[in-house]
Amino acid sequence: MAGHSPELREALFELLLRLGDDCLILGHRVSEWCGHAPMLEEDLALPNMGLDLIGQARSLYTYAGEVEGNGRTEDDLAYLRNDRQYRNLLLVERPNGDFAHTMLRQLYFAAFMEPYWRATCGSKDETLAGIAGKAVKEMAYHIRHAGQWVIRMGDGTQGSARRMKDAVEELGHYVDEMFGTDAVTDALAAAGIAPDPAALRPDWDRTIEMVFSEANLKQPQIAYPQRGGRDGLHGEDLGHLLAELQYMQRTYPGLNW
Amino acid sequence: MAGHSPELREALFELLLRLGDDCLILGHRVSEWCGHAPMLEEDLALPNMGLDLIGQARSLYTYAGEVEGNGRTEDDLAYLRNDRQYRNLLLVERPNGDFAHTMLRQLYFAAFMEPYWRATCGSKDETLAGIAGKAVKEMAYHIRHAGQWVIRMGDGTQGSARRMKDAVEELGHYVDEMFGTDAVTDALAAAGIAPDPAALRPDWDRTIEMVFSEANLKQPQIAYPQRGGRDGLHGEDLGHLLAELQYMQRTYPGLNW
Amino acid sequence: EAFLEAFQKRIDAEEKIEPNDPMPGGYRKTLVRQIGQHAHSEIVGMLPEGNWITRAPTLRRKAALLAKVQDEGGHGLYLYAAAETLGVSREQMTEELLSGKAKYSSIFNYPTPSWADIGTIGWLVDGAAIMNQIPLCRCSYGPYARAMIRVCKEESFHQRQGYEIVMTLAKGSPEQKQMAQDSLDRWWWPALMMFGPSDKDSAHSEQSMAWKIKRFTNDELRQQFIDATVPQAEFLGLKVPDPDCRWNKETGHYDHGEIDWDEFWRVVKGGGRMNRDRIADRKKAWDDGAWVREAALAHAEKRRDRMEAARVAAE
Amino acid sequence: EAFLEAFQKRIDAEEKIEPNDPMPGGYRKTLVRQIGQHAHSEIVGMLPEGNWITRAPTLRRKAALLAKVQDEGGHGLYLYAAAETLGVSREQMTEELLSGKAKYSSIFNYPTPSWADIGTIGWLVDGAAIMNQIPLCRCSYGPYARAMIRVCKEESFHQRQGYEIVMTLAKGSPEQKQMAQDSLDRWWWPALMMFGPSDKDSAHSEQSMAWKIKRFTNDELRQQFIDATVPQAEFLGLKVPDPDCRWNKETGHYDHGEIDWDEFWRVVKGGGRMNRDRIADRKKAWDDGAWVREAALAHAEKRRDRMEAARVAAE
Repeated sequence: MAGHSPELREALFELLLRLGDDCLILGHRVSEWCGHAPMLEEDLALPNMGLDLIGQARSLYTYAGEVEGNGRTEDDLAYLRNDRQYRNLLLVERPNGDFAHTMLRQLYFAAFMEPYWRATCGSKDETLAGIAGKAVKEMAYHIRHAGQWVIRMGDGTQGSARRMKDAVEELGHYVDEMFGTDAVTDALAAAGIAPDPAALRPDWDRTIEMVFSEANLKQPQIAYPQRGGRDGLHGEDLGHLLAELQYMQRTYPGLNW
Repeated sequence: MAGHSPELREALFELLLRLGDDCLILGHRVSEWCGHAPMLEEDLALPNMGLDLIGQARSLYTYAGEVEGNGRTEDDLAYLRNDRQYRNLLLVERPNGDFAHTMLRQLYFAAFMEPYWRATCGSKDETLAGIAGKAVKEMAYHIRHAGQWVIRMGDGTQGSARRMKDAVEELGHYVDEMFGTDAVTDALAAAGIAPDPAALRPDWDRTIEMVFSEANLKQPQIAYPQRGGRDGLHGEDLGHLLAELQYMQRTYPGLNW
Repeated sequence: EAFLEAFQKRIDAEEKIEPNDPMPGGYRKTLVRQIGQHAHSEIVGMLPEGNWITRAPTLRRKAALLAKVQDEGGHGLYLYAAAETLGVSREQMTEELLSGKAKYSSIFNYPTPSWADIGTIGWLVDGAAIMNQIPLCRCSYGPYARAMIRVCKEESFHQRQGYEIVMTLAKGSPEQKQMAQDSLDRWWWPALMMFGPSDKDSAHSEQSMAWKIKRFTNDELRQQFIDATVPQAEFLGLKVPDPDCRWNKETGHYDHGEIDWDEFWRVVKGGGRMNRDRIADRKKAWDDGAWVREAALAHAEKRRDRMEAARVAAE
Repeated sequence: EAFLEAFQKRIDAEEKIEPNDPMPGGYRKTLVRQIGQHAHSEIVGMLPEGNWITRAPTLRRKAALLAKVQDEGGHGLYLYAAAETLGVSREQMTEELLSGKAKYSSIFNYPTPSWADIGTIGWLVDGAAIMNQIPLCRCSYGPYARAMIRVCKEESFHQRQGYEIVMTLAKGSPEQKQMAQDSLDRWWWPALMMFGPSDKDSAHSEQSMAWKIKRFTNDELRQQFIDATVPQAEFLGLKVPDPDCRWNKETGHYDHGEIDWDEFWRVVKGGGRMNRDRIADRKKAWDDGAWVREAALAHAEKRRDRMEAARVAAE
């Protein structure tokens, strides 16, 4: 981070929040399955993925706090911002739905983040490169695990295939937002700190295509892709999630736990 | 309240909290149906019952604040106590379940509160008698409305009869707690302020028997009735309910809304 | 021909058309579409506000919100009843809503992420609804006109209540004021869109005006709304998010900037933030409730059979 | 006769019994019951702690809790695998759990209303579990003993973590300290009951001791637990909710008050606070997951068929 200009620091802070929020919210969603998964193996796998994501969120928030330089901790950033200040993708805040929705959401996100982190391993920002080095392996595992389930359910029974198709139809609306660019991503891409999200689309398409061809699924045409998460414009579910997530810190402010 | 001894005031405060918590929590539960009821008529009837209960809660809390004499408002009492400080019956905090559960829960509670308020109309405490005078009519309506639904579902289709039976089996565990007595109820009964809950059992049984005979339902034998709500020993659902209920007040303390 | 002329004469004489009166097919169809759409809007409109019932910040606000959402259900009920006088059943209309065939007001396809939105919806959305609906109280179709009289009375209560919520926030802490401004920023343009496309692009307007189903054009009503609302925002110390919005001494109205009609059509066509969630919610309520409705029917039949049997036995 | 004697000799010689070894029906049955019960306890045990995953007060605690609950699932997995070596399938065991035929540790029928309970469960419940389980690492049945070694290692990590949570609260604000004390008040007696009925009322003990499935009596283990835990509570400045609990110089142990065995049996027989909710939760997960398990099976079959077809075609 040393040597970044003030503008670049600001962009970097914003990026770290976005990525941190993505990881925390998806990690939270995945953790909601805990003890309620369809089989014991998934009662292990889902918290495992949740842990990867919450671990990434912690690193990202901690670094965000350093970059910002106002002394905010990982917990300040996670627990003391409201709905409108959260920067996560709409995809990750979508309710769990059934297991088909949950696994497809995981695949979509991981298929984006795996190449994202892979590119970030060469970041000019060493701290971010360090976070990426660990995260890229985790995301590769998420792709494998979720991808296998998408294949099993897509090419399973008639009922499971129908559910997979519903999930594809539903979550398709939230795909494009991942690849969105703006002044923040442009500045960081130009500075060699973080990849241009738009450039990762071919990678993502390849991964999804590979899984979908085995799963008998097709990517839908989406007339009106949804965006807004990066600007803090969320759906109605996020507020309820935050009411749970933040309850203790809001009720007992400023204590050690 | 003028003229009550300090011990009696303390008992009265405790009673008002208990009743207020019952009304607020059940009102909250019922309000969760809003916009999701099985038919439009119930999208009106459920909020209507919720409104009755929340209205009663407000009167009870306001009076509780006066009796306590520490300046606490209805909102202080509703929004700034935690799970362990809530005094409601376990019955009212049970999740909505299906429509059969919701209507049976409503019937059970109203069939208790209707004679409770009826007896309280003659309370030596005028404020409480005033609250009772309004509430008794509302509870009579809840008995009618919920009772009709219990009959329709119990004597409807095979599927609805099975669901009604499940509800009877499940909620039966929470019936006895309504009639529980302790030092608080004894003191207030002796002083002519509030009825002895145990004495209302025959009334309750009569109401339920009347409904159940038309609904083809039987009261189950319950080996181990559940209690604890009056001592702040709640199930795990209440904490989640409070996280929602209290989120705004916890997040933005001390503001006007 | 002669019938159409006679019908138009009745209309012109401000006579009310009643359910059993003869009426042109197009008149009936227009009314069914409009009343149905209006009823659906009330029903779907319960959802964005219902989102805050469990989190309302005080008990007073919680009760008021619950009562408001209940009123909306009530409006839905009158309106379905008015549509039923034209021979279309509630089930049929519900199925058209759930299949996406029937529309509802696009405003309800925006989410309510903040408590301030509850105030803003009352203030702007109910405010705009009233502008639209007051002329409908004189609509040529009797049952619709009478339903609207009742609806309008309640809506203006909601509108004042909403304004009062926003005022409390605007006069509150900096974060409350910020909440109110943010909410106004999000709802202003969608509220203006509630009056429908510009007159030059409005498909159904002319015939509806002739039939006195409609009495003002979309743009006229929109201008009325802006003229009424901008001073209210100023009084609250809030800023309407339109840099071109200013008083025009010559016209005696507020000017306003260009409305983003692409956004309008996107939402109408199902591409809004909440379109799919709203329909999914209603569909779930409807599907989950099927067994309850079936039970009620089955029970009613059993009762009828038993009463019939008792009657026969008594004879 | 001779077989039983030979078997007992192997046991007495501390030889491990392995899955394919001959074993008496009663030995097998006892083990299946005990391992199954133990596995179910891990699975059901995910629920009371899982209740706080979405509300953990810091990210560090959230991650640790998630990891802990995941470990419990892992223990369930090893234990089901150990039971499977005795010829009983996981499906069968799951059905016995859901039907209420198989038991699980009654401690999980108490609710977790407060965050402090997450600490207390680690400290007391995992602490008691370890006391019970350390001797099982030397259990005569090999697969069970080996599973327990792994389980015990993780449990002691959880126990330390739980103690650390309680310590943070006990050293925290007055309301945090109060939370910790309240939690200890609620969990102390149920934790003591985890060791099972008093030796004089324990049905399965003697034979289990002879078979070296068990190595200490319930009361011995309970006393060990009390002796280890009371000083920890004192160190935290918390009070064990037993007025009769005090150090006895003569016995070299802590005395303790009478355990409420009615409460114990009530919970064992299904009358605890959370029995029905726990089973309902597991049943819902199992039922809702049926289609997923079916899909996985169907897909595996399709794959096998395709590979078979490819093999045939290649020949």
